[in-house]
Amino acid sequence: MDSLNPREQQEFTRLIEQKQMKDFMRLYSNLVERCFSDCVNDFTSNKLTSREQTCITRCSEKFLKHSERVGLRFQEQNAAMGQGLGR
Amino acid sequence: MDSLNPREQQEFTRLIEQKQMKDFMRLYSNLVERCFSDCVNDFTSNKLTSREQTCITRCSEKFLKHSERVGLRFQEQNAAMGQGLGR
Amino acid sequence: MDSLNPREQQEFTRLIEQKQMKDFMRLYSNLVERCFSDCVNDFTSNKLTSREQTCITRCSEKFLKHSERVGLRFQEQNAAMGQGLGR
Amino acid sequence: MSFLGFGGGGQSQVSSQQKVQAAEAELDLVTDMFNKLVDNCHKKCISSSYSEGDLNKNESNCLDRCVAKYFETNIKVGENMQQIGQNFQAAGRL
Amino acid sequence: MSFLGFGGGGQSQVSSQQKVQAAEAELDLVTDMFNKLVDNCHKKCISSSYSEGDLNKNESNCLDRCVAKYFETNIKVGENMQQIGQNFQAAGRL
Amino acid sequence: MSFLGFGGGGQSQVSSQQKVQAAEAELDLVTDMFNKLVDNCHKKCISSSYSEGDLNKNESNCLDRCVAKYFETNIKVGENMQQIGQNFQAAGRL
Repeated sequence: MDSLNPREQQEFTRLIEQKQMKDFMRLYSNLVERCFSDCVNDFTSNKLTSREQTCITRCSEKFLKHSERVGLRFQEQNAAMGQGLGR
Repeated sequence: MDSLNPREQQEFTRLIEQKQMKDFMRLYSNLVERCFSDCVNDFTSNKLTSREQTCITRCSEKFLKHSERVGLRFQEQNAAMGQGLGR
Repeated sequence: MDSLNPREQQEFTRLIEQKQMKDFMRLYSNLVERCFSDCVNDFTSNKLTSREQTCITRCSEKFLKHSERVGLRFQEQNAAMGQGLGR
Repeated sequence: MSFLGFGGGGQSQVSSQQKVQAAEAELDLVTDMFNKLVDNCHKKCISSSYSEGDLNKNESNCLDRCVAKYFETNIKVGENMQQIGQNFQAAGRL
Repeated sequence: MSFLGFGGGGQSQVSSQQKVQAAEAELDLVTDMFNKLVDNCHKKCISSSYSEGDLNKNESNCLDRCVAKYFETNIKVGENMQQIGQNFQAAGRL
Repeated sequence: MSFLGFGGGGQSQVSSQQKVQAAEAELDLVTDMFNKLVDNCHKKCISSSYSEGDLNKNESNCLDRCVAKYFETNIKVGENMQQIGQNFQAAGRL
């Protein structure tokens, strides 16, 4: 990364912002998919049951806490790895 | 979308056409994958058995009817949602 | 492909090289995912056991041999298909 | 196609490129949701025995309800994410 | 690389950009098919016990047949899609 | 973000476009690894019964170890790939 000049750095920053928007959307749609898949199994009606609603709420909360924790550990490991390799 | 000017609209239209081609290809390759996965399980020969062929034919037909129905319901829900939110 | 002129061919070649880098990275990260998923199941410690390490080594080796063989057969089938269709 | 409100007002000083990119991102989101809907409702409603090529009555009913429930789940998850709010921002970042 | 006939004749007035895009789309399709082939034949043929790093005789035979059958399935699905034809057009659209 | 050594030295005559593309490819790789990490550790550690919204003690411990082991697996696979080396080059090509 240190080999990018300011102009390239700027372009790369714009690209990262664009990717972050996509990442957020992917997170959102993955969350919907996961909680639907795990929580919704009754197709005798077209409304969520209260049991399914509770499950979806917990599933979303737990998944976000899960991602957050994995993100923190990921950063730590990445930093440790950078050091170990002498970078 | 109404905030795009004609020039932007045109670029966006070109982009949509490009994506439609990709969507079609993805549908095709997903269909192959799904029907192969569900229908082909005999690897004692390198030709499809007649039983596997029948299964693939029904699998393709059913999947396309499935996508069509889901597409119609998706449009209805999307439209209803737009109204409910006062758009 | 024969309908691309030299200029277009050159752009297409650049694009292929870019995709090959992505393909390599995808292969790598898929390999990590597959071997982790199949081999690592003990979360009472944060170090790989020797059993898990052996499994990962074999899993990587087998997957690469697998991809290589599938790649060869893929090329043969693709070539045969081109001939059968009179191209 | 605007169910998450992208492409709406409030962005007065964005460039053409950014607007087209936002519209593209929204389109990708809707396409992605549709593809996930197709996959998930296939898993929930379609038997892999393939005794016929038509959708039978049970499958058709199941699909209609599956789409409705997927949309409701989508809304519910969005509400939950707004509540969890700031925690989420941390989680969404690498 | 042209097994679905993209990049072929019949497109006399397309721009350079469109031609390169069509070639790219075709390349993506072939790459995608190859990746799916690798995944699916791994599922069908490779045991996850990993008692050795080499492919054994059974696995090798299974892989060769798996690739052949995947191609045959690809052709068969293409034929089915052409027959279903117009119905399909509706299904392929959002 | 440079754990595979992309974007490093040794490329003296590359264009701006190539450098940004290499940086983008590296970013994509890290993002992809993070997403796979989230998915795989969810599968290994999180029960789908959802009796509560918080991570419990067992889940938290499992996640910490899961991330550490995923990184170790990543390194180990990299080492294996280097050993297998030239065989790999053939396998990586269409």
